[in-house]
Amino acid sequence: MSDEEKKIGVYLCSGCGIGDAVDLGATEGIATGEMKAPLCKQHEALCSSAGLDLIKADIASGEVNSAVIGACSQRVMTEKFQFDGVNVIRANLREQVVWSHPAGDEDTQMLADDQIRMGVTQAKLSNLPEALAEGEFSDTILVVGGGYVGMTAALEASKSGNKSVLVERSDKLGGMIATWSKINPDDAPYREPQDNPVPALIEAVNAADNIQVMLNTTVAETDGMPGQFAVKLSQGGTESTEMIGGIVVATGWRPYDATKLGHLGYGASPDVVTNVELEGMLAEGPVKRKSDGTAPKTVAFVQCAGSRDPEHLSYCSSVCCSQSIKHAIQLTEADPDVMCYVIFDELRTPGTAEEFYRSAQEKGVIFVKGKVSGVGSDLTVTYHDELIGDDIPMSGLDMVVLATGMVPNSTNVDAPTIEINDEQKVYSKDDINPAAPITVAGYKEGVEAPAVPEHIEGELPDGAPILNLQYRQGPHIPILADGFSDSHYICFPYETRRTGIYTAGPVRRPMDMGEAALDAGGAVLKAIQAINNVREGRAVHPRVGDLSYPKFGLSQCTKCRRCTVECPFGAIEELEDGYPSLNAARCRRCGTCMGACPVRTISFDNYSVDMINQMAAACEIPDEFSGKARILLLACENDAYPALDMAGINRHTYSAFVRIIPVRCLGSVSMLNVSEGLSKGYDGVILMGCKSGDDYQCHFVKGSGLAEERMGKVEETLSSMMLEPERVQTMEVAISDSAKVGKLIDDFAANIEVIGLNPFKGF
Amino acid sequence: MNAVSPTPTKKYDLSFARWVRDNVDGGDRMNMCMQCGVCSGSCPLGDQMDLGPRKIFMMVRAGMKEAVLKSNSFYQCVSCYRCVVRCPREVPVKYILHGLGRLAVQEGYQVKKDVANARFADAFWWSVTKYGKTDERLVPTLYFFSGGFGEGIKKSLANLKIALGMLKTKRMHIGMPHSSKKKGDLSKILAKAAEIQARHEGEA
Amino acid sequence: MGVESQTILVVGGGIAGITAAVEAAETGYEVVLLEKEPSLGGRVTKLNRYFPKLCHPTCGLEINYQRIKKNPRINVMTMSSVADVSGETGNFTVSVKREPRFVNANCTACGECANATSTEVANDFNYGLDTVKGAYLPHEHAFPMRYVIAPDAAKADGDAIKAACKYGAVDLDDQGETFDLNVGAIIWATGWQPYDANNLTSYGYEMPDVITNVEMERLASHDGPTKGEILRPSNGEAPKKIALIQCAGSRDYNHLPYCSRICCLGSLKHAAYVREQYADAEVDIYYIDIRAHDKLESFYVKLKNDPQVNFIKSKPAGIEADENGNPVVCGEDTINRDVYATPYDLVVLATGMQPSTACGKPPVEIEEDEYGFLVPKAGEVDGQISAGVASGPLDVSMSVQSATAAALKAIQAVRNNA
Amino acid sequence: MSKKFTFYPGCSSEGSGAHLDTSTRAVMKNLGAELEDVPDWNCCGASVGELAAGHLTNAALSAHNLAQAKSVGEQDVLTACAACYLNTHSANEEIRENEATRNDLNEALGEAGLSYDGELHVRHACEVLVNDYGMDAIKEKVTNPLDGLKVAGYVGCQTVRPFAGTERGGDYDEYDDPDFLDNFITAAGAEAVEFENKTSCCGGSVSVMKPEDTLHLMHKILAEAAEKEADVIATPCPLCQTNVEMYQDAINEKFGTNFNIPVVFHTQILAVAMGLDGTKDAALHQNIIPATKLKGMAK
Repeated sequence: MSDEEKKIGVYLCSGCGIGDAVDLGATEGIATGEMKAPLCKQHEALCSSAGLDLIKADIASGEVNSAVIGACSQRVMTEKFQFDGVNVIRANLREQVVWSHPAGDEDTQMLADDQIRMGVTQAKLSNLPEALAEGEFSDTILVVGGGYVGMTAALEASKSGNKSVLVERSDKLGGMIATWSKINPDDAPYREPQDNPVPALIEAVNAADNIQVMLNTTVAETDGMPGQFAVKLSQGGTESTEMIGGIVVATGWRPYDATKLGHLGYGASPDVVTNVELEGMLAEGPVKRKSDGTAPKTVAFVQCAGSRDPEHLSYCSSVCCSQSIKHAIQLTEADPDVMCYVIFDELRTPGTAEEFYRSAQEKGVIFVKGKVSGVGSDLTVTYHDELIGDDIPMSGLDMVVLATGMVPNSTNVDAPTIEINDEQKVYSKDDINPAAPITVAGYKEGVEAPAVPEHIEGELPDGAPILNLQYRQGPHIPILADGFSDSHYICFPYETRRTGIYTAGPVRRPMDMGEAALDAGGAVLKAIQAINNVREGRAVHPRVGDLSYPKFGLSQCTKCRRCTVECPFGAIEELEDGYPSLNAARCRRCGTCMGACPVRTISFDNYSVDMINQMAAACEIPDEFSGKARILLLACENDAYPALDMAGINRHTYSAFVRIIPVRCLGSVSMLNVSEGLSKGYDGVILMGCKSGDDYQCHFVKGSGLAEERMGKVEETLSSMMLEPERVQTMEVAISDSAKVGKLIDDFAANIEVIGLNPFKGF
Repeated sequence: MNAVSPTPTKKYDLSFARWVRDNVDGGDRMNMCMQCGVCSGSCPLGDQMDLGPRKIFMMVRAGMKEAVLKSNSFYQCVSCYRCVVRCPREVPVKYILHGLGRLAVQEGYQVKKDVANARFADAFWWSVTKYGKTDERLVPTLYFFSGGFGEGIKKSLANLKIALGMLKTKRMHIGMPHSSKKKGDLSKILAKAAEIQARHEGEA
Repeated sequence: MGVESQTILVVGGGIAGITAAVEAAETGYEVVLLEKEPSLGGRVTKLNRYFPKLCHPTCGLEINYQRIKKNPRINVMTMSSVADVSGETGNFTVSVKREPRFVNANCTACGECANATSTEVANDFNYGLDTVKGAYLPHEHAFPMRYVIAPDAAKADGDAIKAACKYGAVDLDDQGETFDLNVGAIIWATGWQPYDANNLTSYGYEMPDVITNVEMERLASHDGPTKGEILRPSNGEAPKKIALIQCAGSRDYNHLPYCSRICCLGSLKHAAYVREQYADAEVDIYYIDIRAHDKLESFYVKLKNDPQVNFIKSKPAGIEADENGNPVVCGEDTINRDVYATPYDLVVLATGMQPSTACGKPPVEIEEDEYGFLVPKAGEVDGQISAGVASGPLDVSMSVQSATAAALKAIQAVRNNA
Repeated sequence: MSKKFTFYPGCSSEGSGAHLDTSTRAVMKNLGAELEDVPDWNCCGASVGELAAGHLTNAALSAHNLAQAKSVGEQDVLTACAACYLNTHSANEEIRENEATRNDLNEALGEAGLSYDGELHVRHACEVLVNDYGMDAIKEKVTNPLDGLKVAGYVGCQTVRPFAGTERGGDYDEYDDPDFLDNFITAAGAEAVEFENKTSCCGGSVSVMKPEDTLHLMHKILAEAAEKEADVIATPCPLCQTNVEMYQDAINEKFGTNFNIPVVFHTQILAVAMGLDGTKDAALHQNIIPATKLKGMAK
């Protein structure tokens, strides 16, 4: 919409103490005068029906098609201040002005006026976004992996009315547990091993008319984007291409390589077997010793065989305790004379699985706590019993079972590894460091602080990529610590960094079958959801429903490739000619590309580098003799901005010299915003965002980290401008820092006072 | 007669655990122990026991028959039942200790002479079978002397004042012990019960 | 049987309910989200941080609240609970009971009502560790951001409060109401209650310095009774020696037979809180088994590396008071056979999770296990699904998993019959 | 309330616990209960019977008593002695619930032409006072409130553990901090001092055998009673009463204390408060350490 067509209405609310704290008359003058807004009205409660009617009337009469609401924060009354076809800008006069600054104060008034200046400017420089959704969309869900999770996913999709293509690399469905005789209980009363559901599942899958099963098949290539993936499937060499809407990766797990467990006797005797091998033996009927075919009478299970061992798997495989319990129960029930010993370090039967543990004890299975130091060829298991405080040689055993753990199939180990370049190794940079120490206040005298373990650089596991993504950022779904597939595993466990692609089951975290079945359902829901949203051009998590998307002004593009490299979601590709090209449906609208671009060629309909600059510039900058500093605060709207709002809700006060502009993510902040701000006379610039690095809390994974990186480079810019580096600072805050943000700002302001105001003022 | 448990040829005899499970009262619940330590921690004399119930249960699992049956813990049990009511796994700790204690004597791991409870119990049982009741004069006296004459005198004297007090307050009487009338019936019943008990232990 | 309604009812506005509601709505379905408290968030809002990232629950909740605010398909009803259910898949009639809030939708959260009342009431948000004004915003991140008036305050200073409100938001005649909803499927996400520590008679919960894990979360929270400082309730001093007692009720036939799953990690987190605040503090963790499954193991390792965090494999037998009333933890150290009696400045009982449905049965025929967890099978057929801790002792990420899966089952239920 | 019970006095009733027996009968009678003794009763096995003879043989003792009790009628069996209650009640429960035990014991009882299948319900006198009568009924009978008497209510172990909190045990109180005894005391008009060691163990039969191992346990109990300035310790358990009372000299010797605290039964206190005869009913003459203050209050 051009400026002529734009009819901006400014609405000032005097409610919630705003009218008492600031002179809205003066503010109105600035809106209509200096800012040339054609219309400005006041009301004592804009959110009341009367207030809303006032606005609606102006919209209906065609007087207004772009509204600036000078009232409360954009975080509240959201649904009330939505008007079809109208670009609504919220100027925060309540939480961030009158609730956090003294009433009737000159500086508070100046702040309120600037909020309106910024609001009107934002209205001028932003438009209602138009959705981008071109071409045909597919409802089909590709499920990779024909095991329990994959089949469950395919069936869930089927029940939900979505066609699915179920791809299995082997020649039959069923996966890891296809032949297992029994599984751990998931149903009350959680006491007995349950029948293996897989055979029935296979029948159901084969019976479902909207599931296309493809055996001996791997994914050769995945291109395109959610709703429009072009997936090249290779079935025994013959390739076919499917149009796919969403993808569920359920490639499951494989047992840890027991040949690496020589210290636990593997290989020393044929009667030292792994838990997975025992499953095979149980499937064939009564268990017989490999050595002499006799039935074992005394069996020891060695837990954590490989798991929870820095030399092997640093994590806990979650299911081995219950699995050994299941095995022991199966053996004792087959022959009551069989004695089973489970040697554990920590017995982990969380939740209702505790009942399974007790059930085994009731059946006579014996549990001993200790660390196994060796298993002899005569099957003597020597372990240090911590509860007896002695090394105990457990002899007279007929069989030793090593409870080996789960290794995620985040690659296809049967196929050759693909070389990738360093830029594509995101996992090692962005991954959580499992060994990172917790922050402590310190150690008391005489106590030695532990050595800080280095960041574990995640090495890519061998094998071919599961999906072989034809993405600028590499063929893999990012693979994180210990080789598990990406997932934000607390709040939004299905979110990977590849939009429309969801991992489920043990490939993303060791989990039992009950949990894995839920995981399959959840992943399918997310896939369906992604398809439904991208079809309308809407963003998916976390900016759900956002229609705006980055537009590239290629005329100025220098082909520097920063946007394609830094996009956290691999949404931007490079064309042969080196220009960037967006796959809109992969994009999460965080604006990291916009912040990356050195020449501001990337912008959104309602969000741009220029918009932020102009908003900052619109504020009145008092001259250096006024003694009034101005600090530009670019606040991440996910955590920092809410924290600032909550400071207001708690009526915490802080310096009124600060001018706050919400940004989508610190990743979207361009260096130009900083330099521009300083050259316009701001005395300091704060970038306030989420925690980066280990245990990052950035909603777009890399944004706050990138901001820090970029700010590292700002120093030279500053020195070239003859400015002190302290004038620019990135601050990590959490959403719960409402009590701290004020102090952070005040300290910064105090420091500005020390180093003096910006000499560029007035230039 | 009681079934004698397998005599370990080695320090650790895996079959012992199952044997205890099948032969000691409450032994089947013993296996429910998850080694939390609440029993030993709750025991009034827990710090005076060499092993304490929890560790005994663990050692039984490890098949440490001799070490277990030589423990002093069984005879430190004051039957306060704190362990029983607090055990998160409903293990009848007190009963198992008494069961093991009896076994220890039976199998000669404990010399009766050195085991106060065992001697006291015998004296007590003597009175029960003879009179159908515990005679509070004879049981202690018998018990005191069961440890040898010298100790008997010592203990008796030590308790003389108490005895006198009891007499003064008519809480101890002079004359024949109280006795149930149809003692014959009771002894028959007890004999039969003992026989059945032995039969079961034989089966196991 | 046809589908009268494709609306999905989610009972319970904690992390599971919110997730189920948002995921279903963003897939295109109408959702009614019912919460019995005045604001959403349930148990997680009362947590200071999540393990293992030590990030703040409000962070994820903020995203979810934004998603709700922008989604016209979600209808949030607070202070409301299910009174009765009849009908069948695709056509349930649910009678909803709403308790009086005495504040209507006109509320702007300006706070004048709070200034107008002198009545103080127990602060539920802080488990009654402190009090709030009788007219209050449940907490700074409350959604909906709307005040509540406690019945006592409404009685005591109703008129003053009403007079103070410029927006006609105070409705002293609010009697609450009961009304019917027609829905196609029901997701029970009714969550959990902390197990009542008063039942642990040997653990001396009556002592001021013996608190529960959920209370510890409030002590450590910036918006808690101590503004985030972990202090001894008895004298407000900084604790130097802290005991964290695992399985306080869980894994115990006398209390909760199952393992509550979250307590081990919760206590590891509490150790981290303490160590973050006090350089000289020592933390002893009494445990039976440390159940840090899957990747959470790394969090356990981190704490084990702290020389001032000790792990003692022992379920304490009791907690007694010394002559000064300080808690003394007594028991047997199972590793070295020591019978200990160790005095502490602060003892935290890691009480477990009890399904809310074990405390108040839902008014409906639905499969339960012996602990009171709701375990309906084939939810897509019978239209009733359980999610989150209502379905079993789960941590936050598993609750979200189960809630997302539940949303799909609910969708299948209403569309299968379409 | 007139109610009939079959009463099992137990061995101590004829010796160390004679005053419990006397005062219990007096109080129950005063409350309108009719007690008929188990004919030709025998010992319950106490704490060591099992150790001496084994589980089944020991249970046979109770089986015999119960078979005898059955012959009197199907009314509940009442006992005032903790050990008697424990053995008889658990044997009774086992006979009812465990078929094998039931058959074995009946085989044994057969020797005397007797049989028993767990038809009866065995109850502790304290539980009956709480559940069948209740504090109000007791208060009604209190004609001689013991104003100014400070009592340390010492419950001990076996009266409440392991059955007081179980359904079959009458579920009348809890294990660590039971209230019923304090309630009796206050019902009697006396003051129940806050008593931490309420359910601490006195050493039970081990105290009889090896007091040297357990004197410190009794010392703890007496020390608190002294610190709380209790005029008297009240307990429902005959062994507790005897131990805590008769070892005071030994304790004084070992710990350099000078305790001389009377230890009485709750029923002695109730009898006095109900205005019954101090000697004939309350049997106060049978306390080795005279409960002088309580005596002074007796009618």
